[in-house]
Amino acid sequence: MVDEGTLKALEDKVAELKRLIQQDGLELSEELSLLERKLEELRREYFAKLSDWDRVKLARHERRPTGIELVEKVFDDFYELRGDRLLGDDQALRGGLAKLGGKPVVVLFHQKGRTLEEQRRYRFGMAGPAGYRKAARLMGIADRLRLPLISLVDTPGAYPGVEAESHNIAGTIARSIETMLSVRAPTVAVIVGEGGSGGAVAIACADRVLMLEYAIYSVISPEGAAAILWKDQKATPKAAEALGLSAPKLRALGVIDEVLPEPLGGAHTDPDATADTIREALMRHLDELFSLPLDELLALRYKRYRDVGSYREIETGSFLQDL
Amino acid sequence: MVDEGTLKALEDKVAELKRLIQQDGLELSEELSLLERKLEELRREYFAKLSDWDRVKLARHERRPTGIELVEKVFDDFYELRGDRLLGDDQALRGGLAKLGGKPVVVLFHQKGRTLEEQRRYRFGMAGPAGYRKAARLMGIADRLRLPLISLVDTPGAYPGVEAESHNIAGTIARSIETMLSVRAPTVAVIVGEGGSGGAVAIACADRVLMLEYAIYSVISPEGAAAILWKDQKATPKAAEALGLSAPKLRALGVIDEVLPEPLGGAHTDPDATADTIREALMRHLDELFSLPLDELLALRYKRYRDVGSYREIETGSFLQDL
Amino acid sequence: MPIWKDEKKKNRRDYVEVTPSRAEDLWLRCQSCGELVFRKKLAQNSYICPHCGAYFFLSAEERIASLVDEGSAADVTAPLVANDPLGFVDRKPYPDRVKEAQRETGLLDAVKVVEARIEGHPVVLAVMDFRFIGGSMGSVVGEELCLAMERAIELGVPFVLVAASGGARVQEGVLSLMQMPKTVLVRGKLARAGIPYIAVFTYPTTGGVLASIASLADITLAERGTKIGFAGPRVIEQTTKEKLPPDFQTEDFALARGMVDRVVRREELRSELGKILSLLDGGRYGG
Amino acid sequence: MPIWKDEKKKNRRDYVEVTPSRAEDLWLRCQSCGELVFRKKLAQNSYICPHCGAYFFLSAEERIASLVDEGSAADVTAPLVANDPLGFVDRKPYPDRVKEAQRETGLLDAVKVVEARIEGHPVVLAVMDFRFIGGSMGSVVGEELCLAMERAIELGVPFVLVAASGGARVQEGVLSLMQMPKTVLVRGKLARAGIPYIAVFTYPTTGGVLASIASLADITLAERGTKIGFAGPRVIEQTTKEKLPPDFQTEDFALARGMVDRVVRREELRSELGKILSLLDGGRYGG
Ligand SMILES: [Zn+2]
Ligand SMILES: [Zn+2]
Repeated sequence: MVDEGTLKALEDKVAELKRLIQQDGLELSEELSLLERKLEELRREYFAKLSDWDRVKLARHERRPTGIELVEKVFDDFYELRGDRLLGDDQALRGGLAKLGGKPVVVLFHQKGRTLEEQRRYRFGMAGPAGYRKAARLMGIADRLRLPLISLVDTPGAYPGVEAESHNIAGTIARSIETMLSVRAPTVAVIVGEGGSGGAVAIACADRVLMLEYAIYSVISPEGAAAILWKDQKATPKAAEALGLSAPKLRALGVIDEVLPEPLGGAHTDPDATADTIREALMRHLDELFSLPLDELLALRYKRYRDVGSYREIETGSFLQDL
Repeated sequence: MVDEGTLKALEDKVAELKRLIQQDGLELSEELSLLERKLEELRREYFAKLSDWDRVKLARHERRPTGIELVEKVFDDFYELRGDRLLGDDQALRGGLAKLGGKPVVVLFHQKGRTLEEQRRYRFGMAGPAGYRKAARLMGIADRLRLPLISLVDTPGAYPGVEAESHNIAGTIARSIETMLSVRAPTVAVIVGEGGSGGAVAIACADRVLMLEYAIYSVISPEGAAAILWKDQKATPKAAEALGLSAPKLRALGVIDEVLPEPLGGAHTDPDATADTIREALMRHLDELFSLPLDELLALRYKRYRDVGSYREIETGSFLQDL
Repeated sequence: MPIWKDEKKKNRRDYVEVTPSRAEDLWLRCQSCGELVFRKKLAQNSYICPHCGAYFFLSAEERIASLVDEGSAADVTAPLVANDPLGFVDRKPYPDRVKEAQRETGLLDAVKVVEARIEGHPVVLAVMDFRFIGGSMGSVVGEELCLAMERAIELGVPFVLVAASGGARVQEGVLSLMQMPKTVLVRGKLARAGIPYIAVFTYPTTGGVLASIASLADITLAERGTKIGFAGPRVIEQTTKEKLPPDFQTEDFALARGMVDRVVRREELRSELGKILSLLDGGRYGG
Repeated sequence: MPIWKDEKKKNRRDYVEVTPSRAEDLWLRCQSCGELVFRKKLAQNSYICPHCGAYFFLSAEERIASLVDEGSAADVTAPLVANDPLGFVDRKPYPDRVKEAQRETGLLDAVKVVEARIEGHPVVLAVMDFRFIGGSMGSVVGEELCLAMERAIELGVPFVLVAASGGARVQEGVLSLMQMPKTVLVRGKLARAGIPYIAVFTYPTTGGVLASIASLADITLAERGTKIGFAGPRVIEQTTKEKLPPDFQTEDFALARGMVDRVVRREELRSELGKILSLLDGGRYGG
């Protein structure tokens, strides 16, 4: 069975060959095309029977394009805005103005960082109170200026720390949700990597929620679920399966509106194509939303979130007998 | 000429006599009435030619009733609410729910403290970002629940400190002003002691602004003005005169709506009577404001603050010649 | 298991039990002083040990009884039962877990909603029950809270939420995460209708419930002995290697940081709510 | 007098002059490198010393020239002059002070308002002038800012404020304090009209101006070398006996604490504003 280690080794080899051909002008094109065919084959095999745990690993892939990389490819311009006007500027959750198809938009995104130093500085995309307050501030700009709000979600979750708890991280997430739901302009969220729990939902309460094919969106990390529910770290892949965190499953549940296909091999194998897909989808959904008058837009949003959930009504009498 | 030292000495003597009579049952009522007559006489003399600097000293009088003392006397109940949901709870600016004439209200007030320990804890009524954020939070409750908002202002100013600047004290004052101006219910502010600059105006942008007779309201402390404008600390009384900080002068300017008379000798000589005056005035103004429909209330508020200021229009041509 | 104990003051009253008792036990043993207490007697005393003052664990029903005027509560919990949208199985299938919890608690899910009076004031009161899968918020809890708020709007009476929750209902996946925007949305409707909303944080108020509906009340009380926080201490220590302060996520920690309006002893909770409700009573501005 | 100098980097470009020059001088001496610079040449270089990169002091007029497209500015400052509501006399009468400042600056008061274009984008631009009684906000400044915002609403173009203020106009007493709610009020109208508001903090942005209109922009830029704070360092040290950090109330201090969106070098301010304005251009949601 192909595993991600084999894949990665082959990917590295292909990359190395390409480098040699380009840099040193070596005549290795035959070897390259051979390897590329092999890689393609293995990928097909691997992606044909992708487990949800494989998807988690893809969503967390070290080469997966990060927030800022996607933002720069998806949007025509990006002008970063900083600070929550009180606590500071949290670089784990960034945002600013941008253009999309000639239209001004407000963008929010988690930033995980690629290098170790970046990851430390961005705390792997785990934002704290200043981050969620900044998010709410930028949502306020979108609201006042009637600019569409677009968020790219990629976080393991909100930052769990003493400082964060001291500044009411929970309350700042609640305010972020409240503010996002009240923006008087179209809102679209795209889960592009990890959609980790409250830290994700804080900027994902949009009119349309899209999701990259190999992104995940989950109420808890598979590791956390394994520890709490299975009391066994080895149950992590099983937990990933159970949590229903994959894009197709969430689409089936109606939690997300559209799965955005990734290149075979995942977004990191072709960030440009991935960005193109995101851009095309954003423009399509924004076009639809722009055609709605404000009261209808808000009514649809209200209905979407008011009605979410899965339960059934029973007759209490019979229920009590059942127990 | 009578000065406040002579007055205070006599006040202390009267208090001592009263104590002796009550506690030890000594027969000193004749001496007491003699002294009281003398005190009354001196007070009349002193208050007849009260300078603005005298008023400053009265407004800062160590026995002047503090915020919480007035709140407990003016309102039927007071239920304190705490915290800004982010930074902490600033006890220099307090607030909560209360009743006034059977009607629920939201109350805000600066708290200076009486004992040294209290003064340290309350920073002499100088609130920081957490205080002004709490104020805005409570204004939000008044807004949502359509409860009248009443503020009692008594502060030397916002707290000037590194921590306060680090958490954007200026921005929190601006937000407090913004929030107070948008409360969808009647608002009344009473300057009861010191109305010190931005720290005062942050909770004083009301539909009606009342002022105790010997309270002050100023853009800068007389000491500060003396230092900056006169470059001479001895000019402080002169600065107090120049700044127009007294209730009658501010009434004449139209900045405040009503001067609430204090007992002869100042609020501290009869806190109960002072509280009665405040209560009566609050109820009268609230009655008037309650009779207005919301759009009219907000329109009047808008007009009041849109039109405030003193300037004249000129013909630019002639102006340039004048220079 | 004690979760709050003021060691310095040797104050046994600050001991809180977090392990539910079995509903069928008529006598309960106080885990603080070891005495056996008659359940009925305990109920009359807000479930506070008459011997040592320790707080016993409260079910939703017991909590309601301890807060509302006798005989005033009408159960309006909607007859809703959780589906199993994910076909979730951990060590047991989710439907079995739900059924077990139902059997144990007599509740349909982790919240009970009543129309009642508190010291004479009519309210819609929603009380979460920690016994039911850790008071976790899934689709049913989310819907019940929304229906409760909508009922409060309809009746024009204050909404009171007694929170007790470990967070989101993991077994419903992202659908339980969605209960965060859902409840926040309807809280917005409540606010626009000018209906007061009072939250009481009891043991424990954490995770997704704290990061949505619970944090958005007009007035927030914390019961003495509760735990208030977004992330669990173990997660924090594992992720950040930080040493946690001794009072971390206690009610006093929250009060000092401006997160709650008051810390209230259990025996005073009812009168405290009564005070607030009476202060909100009377002619508001109708302009 | 230098107010900002990056000692570590020995970067002379970070030197900012805060003493105004006399308008009649054709040649100005750079206080950083000592060179004499021809004023016209300086103007073409955003008032940055061509020899060492130091920032010269900017009047409102010079600031406007450095920001807007050549020939695009129409002065729309209302012909308003301060009254003397208090009959204020310190070392000299307030009316004399005003007249002096008018003579010195050619301005009616501490703000100049123009309709102009910045890199092609129409704006209403209000620029404060620190030479005019320390850029203090009295009745005239308050009214001019309100009129400017109302003009932006009327024209449907962004409002840009270049702040430079020591705070409230002390000589007008509480009336100048009242300019805080006044400007905040009209900023609210601007927001409801969906008009973008960009603030630029230049040396210095402090006191009552910072605590009202300046703090409420959608987007806030800080010019390199500015000073941003509510209370003066001397007041803070006297009141609290605190030792102030070396970067206290600098633009980097403000940026690190989330108070501004960007720190921008003077030579980039115009293109930076152009970028923002162009990003706000185009079809917004009109639903
Ligand atoms: Zn006991
Ligand atoms: Zn030079």
